[in-house]
Amino acid sequence: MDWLGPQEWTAVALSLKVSFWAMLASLPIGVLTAYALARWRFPGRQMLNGLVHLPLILPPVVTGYLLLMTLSPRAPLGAALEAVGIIFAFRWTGAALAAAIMGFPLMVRAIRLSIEAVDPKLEEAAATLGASRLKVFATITLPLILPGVLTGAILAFAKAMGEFGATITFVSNIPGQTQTLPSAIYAFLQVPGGEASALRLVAVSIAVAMAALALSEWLSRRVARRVGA
Amino acid sequence: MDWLGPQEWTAVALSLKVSFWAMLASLPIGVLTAYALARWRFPGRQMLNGLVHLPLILPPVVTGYLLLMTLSPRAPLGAALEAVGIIFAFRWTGAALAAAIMGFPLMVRAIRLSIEAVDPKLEEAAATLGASRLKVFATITLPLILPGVLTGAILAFAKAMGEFGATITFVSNIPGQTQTLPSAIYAFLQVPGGEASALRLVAVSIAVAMAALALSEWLSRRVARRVGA
Amino acid sequence: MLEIRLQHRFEGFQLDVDLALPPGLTVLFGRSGSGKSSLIKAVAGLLAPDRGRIVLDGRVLFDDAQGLNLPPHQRGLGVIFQEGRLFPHLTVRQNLLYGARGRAPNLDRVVEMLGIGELLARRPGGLSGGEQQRVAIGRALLSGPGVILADEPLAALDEPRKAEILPYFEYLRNQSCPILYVTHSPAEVARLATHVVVLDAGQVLRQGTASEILGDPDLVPAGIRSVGAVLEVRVARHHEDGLTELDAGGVPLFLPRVASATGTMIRIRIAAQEVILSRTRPEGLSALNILPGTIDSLRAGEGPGALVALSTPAGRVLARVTRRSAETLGLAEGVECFAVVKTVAIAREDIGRG
Amino acid sequence: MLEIRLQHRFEGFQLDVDLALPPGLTVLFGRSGSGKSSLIKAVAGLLAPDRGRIVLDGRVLFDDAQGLNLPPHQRGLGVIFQEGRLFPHLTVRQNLLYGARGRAPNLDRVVEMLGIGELLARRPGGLSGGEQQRVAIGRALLSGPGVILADEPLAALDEPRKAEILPYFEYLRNQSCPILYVTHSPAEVARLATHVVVLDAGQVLRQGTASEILGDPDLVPAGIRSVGAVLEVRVARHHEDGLTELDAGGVPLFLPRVASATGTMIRIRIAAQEVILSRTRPEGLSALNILPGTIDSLRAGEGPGALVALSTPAGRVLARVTRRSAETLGLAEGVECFAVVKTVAIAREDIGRG
Amino acid sequence: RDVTVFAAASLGTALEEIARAYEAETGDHVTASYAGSSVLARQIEQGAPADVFLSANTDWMDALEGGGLLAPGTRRDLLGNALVLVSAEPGTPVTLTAQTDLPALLAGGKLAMALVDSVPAGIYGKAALTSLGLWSGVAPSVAQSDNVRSTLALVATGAAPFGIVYATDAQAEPRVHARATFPDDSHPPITYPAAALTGHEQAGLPFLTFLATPQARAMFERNGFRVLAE
Ligand SMILES: Nc1ncnc2c1ncn2[C@@H]1O[C@H](COP(=O)(O)OP(=O)(O)OP(=O)(O)O)[C@@H](O)[C@H]1O
Ligand SMILES: Nc1ncnc2c1ncn2[C@@H]1O[C@H](COP(=O)(O)OP(=O)(O)OP(=O)(O)O)[C@@H](O)[C@H]1O
Ligand code: MOO
Ligand SMILES: [Mg+2]
Ligand SMILES: [Mg+2]
Repeated sequence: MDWLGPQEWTAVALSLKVSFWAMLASLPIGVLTAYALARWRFPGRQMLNGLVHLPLILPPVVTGYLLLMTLSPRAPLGAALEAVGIIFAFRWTGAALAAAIMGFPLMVRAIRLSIEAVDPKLEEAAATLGASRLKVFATITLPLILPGVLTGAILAFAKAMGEFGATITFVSNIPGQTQTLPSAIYAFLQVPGGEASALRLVAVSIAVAMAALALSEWLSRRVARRVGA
Repeated sequence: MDWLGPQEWTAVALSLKVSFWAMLASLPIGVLTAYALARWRFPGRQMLNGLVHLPLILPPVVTGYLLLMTLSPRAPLGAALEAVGIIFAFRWTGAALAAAIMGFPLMVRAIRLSIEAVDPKLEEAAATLGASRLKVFATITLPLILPGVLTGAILAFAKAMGEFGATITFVSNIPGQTQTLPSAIYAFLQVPGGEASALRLVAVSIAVAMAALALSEWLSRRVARRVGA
Repeated sequence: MLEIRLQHRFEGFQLDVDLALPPGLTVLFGRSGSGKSSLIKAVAGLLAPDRGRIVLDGRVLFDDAQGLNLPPHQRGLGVIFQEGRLFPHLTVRQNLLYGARGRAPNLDRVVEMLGIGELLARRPGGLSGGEQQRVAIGRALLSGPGVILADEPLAALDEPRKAEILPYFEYLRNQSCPILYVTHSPAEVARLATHVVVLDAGQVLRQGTASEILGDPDLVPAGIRSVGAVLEVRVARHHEDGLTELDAGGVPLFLPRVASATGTMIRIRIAAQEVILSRTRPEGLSALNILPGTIDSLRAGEGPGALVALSTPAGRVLARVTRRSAETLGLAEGVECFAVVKTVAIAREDIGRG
Repeated sequence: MLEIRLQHRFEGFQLDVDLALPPGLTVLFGRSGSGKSSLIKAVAGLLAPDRGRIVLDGRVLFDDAQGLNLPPHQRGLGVIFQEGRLFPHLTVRQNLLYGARGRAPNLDRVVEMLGIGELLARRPGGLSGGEQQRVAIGRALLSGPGVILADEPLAALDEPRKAEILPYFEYLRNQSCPILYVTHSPAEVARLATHVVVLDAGQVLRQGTASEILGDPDLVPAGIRSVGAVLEVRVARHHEDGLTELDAGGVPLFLPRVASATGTMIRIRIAAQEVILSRTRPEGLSALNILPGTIDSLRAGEGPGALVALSTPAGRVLARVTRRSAETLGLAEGVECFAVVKTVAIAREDIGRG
Repeated sequence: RDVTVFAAASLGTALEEIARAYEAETGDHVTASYAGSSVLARQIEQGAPADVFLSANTDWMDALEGGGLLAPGTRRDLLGNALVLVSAEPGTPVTLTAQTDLPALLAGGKLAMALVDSVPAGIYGKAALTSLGLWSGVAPSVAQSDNVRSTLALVATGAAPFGIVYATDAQAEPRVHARATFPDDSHPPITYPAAALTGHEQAGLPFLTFLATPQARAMFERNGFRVLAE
């Protein structure tokens, strides 16, 4: 299309990639964390719960700042990770990490809510049929919490599409590498006369997110129908 | 305490007030919206769903701009509201509005998830006992979705505690009026060497949010016990 | 008067009934999956049939032609669901009073009858299966309904408990509260039913009074044991040794004490397999009840049995005997013989006020 | 051999049992709320008792002293829950095969017996109450369990369906699969039980063989109708007219065709209220079964009845008669008399393979 | 060769034009990351792969210099800007002296500024008002934004009747009206310093040099900046 320049399209593509991977990579951890918080009693549970919520509570810039301080090549952890080939700083992977962390509390909360609504009697029944904890989880719990997992995933994806503060603070705003849609919008908004361009990007952002939403609604209707009658 | 100046304490108090009211005022609308999205089929449902998610998808600054553009005294809506005495601009109420809007998608999603998990058979049973739709909602549905409402409320509160971009764009930063914790933290981070002061505020912010979290966990355990055995 | 005409399709199942139910208690009888619960739901307003019309005492509850579908809470029904459906967040007491609108003058009585006094402060979560069912019964009864729809209300209860609750349904039936009652138990049918509707695969197989249906040897929806005669008899006297004498068309019958007053009409059921036939009046038997009669018909059933219908002064009595006995005794149409019924073989549950 | 010793407190309810159950089918019998389901759950590993020890064939499932509590999936049990508990997101077929680990050689047979062939592709959501219960039975059976725990498995089923499923439980019992079975139905007790445990308010009120328990006139947990004798008899001959002749200690008894082969021992139940007594051998009655005997004891019960225990060549037989008849006939200890039992009054469900 | 430029977000438009020109001339590829100066400076401290840094304020450049992160001898003050008083409604020019009755001008409304203690435009604005003796009178009415563009938006939407922003921003927004320019001597000079980063001289220097070419100067000026470099 004409009305977006190549750099803008790059930002759109990057945002999609970042959001998709942020969502996908955090999903298993999110499910596990939600399960642990909902079902297990262990020392440090309240701590974990607090930690999960932290990115929601803190101004995004602070989260970005903390990420920068711990994962930059100059920080011990960042250096150690870099030694084994895992680099987040100033890469799209870092943008995905920031987005994933920002969306994590939303994802975990949604999934946890679903887990708490699962009737333990069904899990008990599965156990009496010889299913191990893991099999019970995979065949009973997980399918039953699918609506929650879907909600969690779409929230994480949407958040990732809109995340700005933590991302730009952590991985900067490098076109093609870390310039996501929100960063690009920000850049336009910082210069005189950039509003029109910013609005075009906002429109793209909305369109993408609406498509994702519609997809998730459709999926969850399918899931609901399966469980329903 | 010594390590926070009076202006910081004002920011803490203001953030609490803003977050509390943002949560409280959006709760009834959140429940209604969630109910509508979960249970009713009406034209424009997808639109409403999209609209609710918008603040999540858009960079917060954009949300702030949009608020500013619709609610400023020059805008028709803003002028109309001002005529009836409702003023958001540069007031703590505006900060609460911005925070409420930013937290709205999180709240609605959590509540909607709970509503979708309510067994309609119980609602049917209540109806056969002569309960009108409204009574069924108030006496059956609402108590049963309390965990979701609680989750939604705590998410909205936490988000409000951390919200920065939309708030400062919409109502700027007026100490005692609209300078919330995140604005204060942001200001400190803008100057070289301001990190230590920022971190002190971050600590306060975390402490408040953890207390709120612990409270919500305790409440939801009580709710769960009531429903459980 | 409850008129139910409806058609509804589920995948692989078609409900198609046209009923006009008289006042009193109508039992819905039929095999698992025959559509009993679906019919109940349609009357309750929880299932909108594809087509049809439901009218209760002149009030139209549903009519697809008029596009009318009264919501459940305006139908004034008390439904006892097959699956309990108690409100998990309310105490037993709150569950019981949910539909009562603050007025439940008979709370204590219902609670006592159901034996749930000790559960009032508890929540349904930890209740036993039978306790849940009892609370569900109480909840429906206490809502002061105009019609009761009861879907296997006693299925999970022990016999003594059933015996305590059954009289209450009789009482309600006689209070002219129309009742639609699903059960698999022939004893409950015989005791309670004013009218019986037999469903089969969504169709009405047969309907009629309890004696018509249970006395029909062609119709054994609940198995062979449900065939029997239902007689209307008058309470003649209460004897001091605990027996009640009944007047069955002039013939005296004896039963363990019946609670009804002398002079009232009651209903008893004599299951076909509990009747012994004799060509001569038997002497020296412990059985006190002997009805003389003439054989109306004798039909060989499946298996080694034969069903004998006997005209007696008390009415038509059915006896199931072996073909071997029928031959040995020379039983045939028109033959006179005697029906021997053990006193206590007239089961307690089978006594109902007429 | 299943040893269950356990104590558990709920608020207002205390379960305290100490049982050693022989192989075969043990029926848990008792009023609503007496602790049957709780006991089942403890054995299944779904309720950790406060104190106790549960040992199955030498394998310790639970022992609070050792701090041992085997998780349910390692106990190798098949549980049929009182409330179904079907998996809502799986089809009926997937539900059935859930515990089968891919091998269910008897799937077709079980599906046919339960009459759920047409439901296989459906999800549990829209199933009728009885359909759900049947799927739940199938699911437990197909998991190939070492022990079956069945909590009122047939409560929601119609009589013909029960009659189709009962033989399968008999078959399982005779396959030496231990079964713990909760029911409120005396007929099921008599037919299935190797051993009966009567619970009352969490305590074991009585335990013993089916004949001991059902023959005990002091113990009427399920109401008066459950008193009766259970006799072990030999199948003597299958007659051409559809009757099977049994040898009851030398006395011939006749029953509608029994499926067991000639020579096998089977169990029959004669309910006390279905027996007529006579001082002289009765002639010309349609009842084919007459057992001579001597009165062991005669006890007046509550109400107008009396329970007479009779020693016969076939074993102890109980008869419930009115006190009036007892007096008229001059019944007393040591008196010789005849017990008349109608052929078909020996109910089909009461026949079990011994 | 590639050159990575970290630049204050407000330089975006101008720098993009210059980057295209530089690419056309050298065949090099320019990658620019625009964000707040504080953000970029911290990232550079943490090892960000930047070759050149253009800051909107001297403090952060000083901080980097103190940390030894700037290639010695490459720092220079590149651009300057002016501070203007803008209003939502058109009106007569305002003369800014100690006598100016700003509160009367505001008529109960707010004066929009960037954060007066932390964001450069706000810091300069506060300094200017202070030196004019107007600060204490107006301080209670100041609404602070996190950046100049939001400040401008507050005025443009009419939420605040007046605001203090850079001349560059005021010039491009048709909905606001410049009513006065603050005297240059009322505040420290507004300078945008630029420098190449230690170890990145090879990639950074040519671009830094290009910024001083007449071609680049013209582009900056067209966007309203004053070019300070020689
Ligand atoms: N929502 C539904 N979707 C599909 N089929 C349904 C649905 N509801 C009921 N059915 C089918 O309709 C038939 C009748 O169901 P119904 O519950 O009325 O039976 P019922 O007579 O109450 O049986 P039971 O004695 O077992 O409770 C069953 O075969 C059932 O599977
Ligand atoms: N989790 C619990 N909390 C409190 N009380 C409980 C709990 N579970 C069971 N009980 C109580 O223990 C008693 C025994 O319950 P149980 O379910 O074992 O009865 P049951 O014999 O199976 O009865 P039914 O025939 O009605 O199913 C009941 O009074 C019940 O209310
Ligand atoms: O949490 Mo933010 O304010 O979306 O970056
Ligand atoms: Mg049903
Ligand atoms: Mg139970």
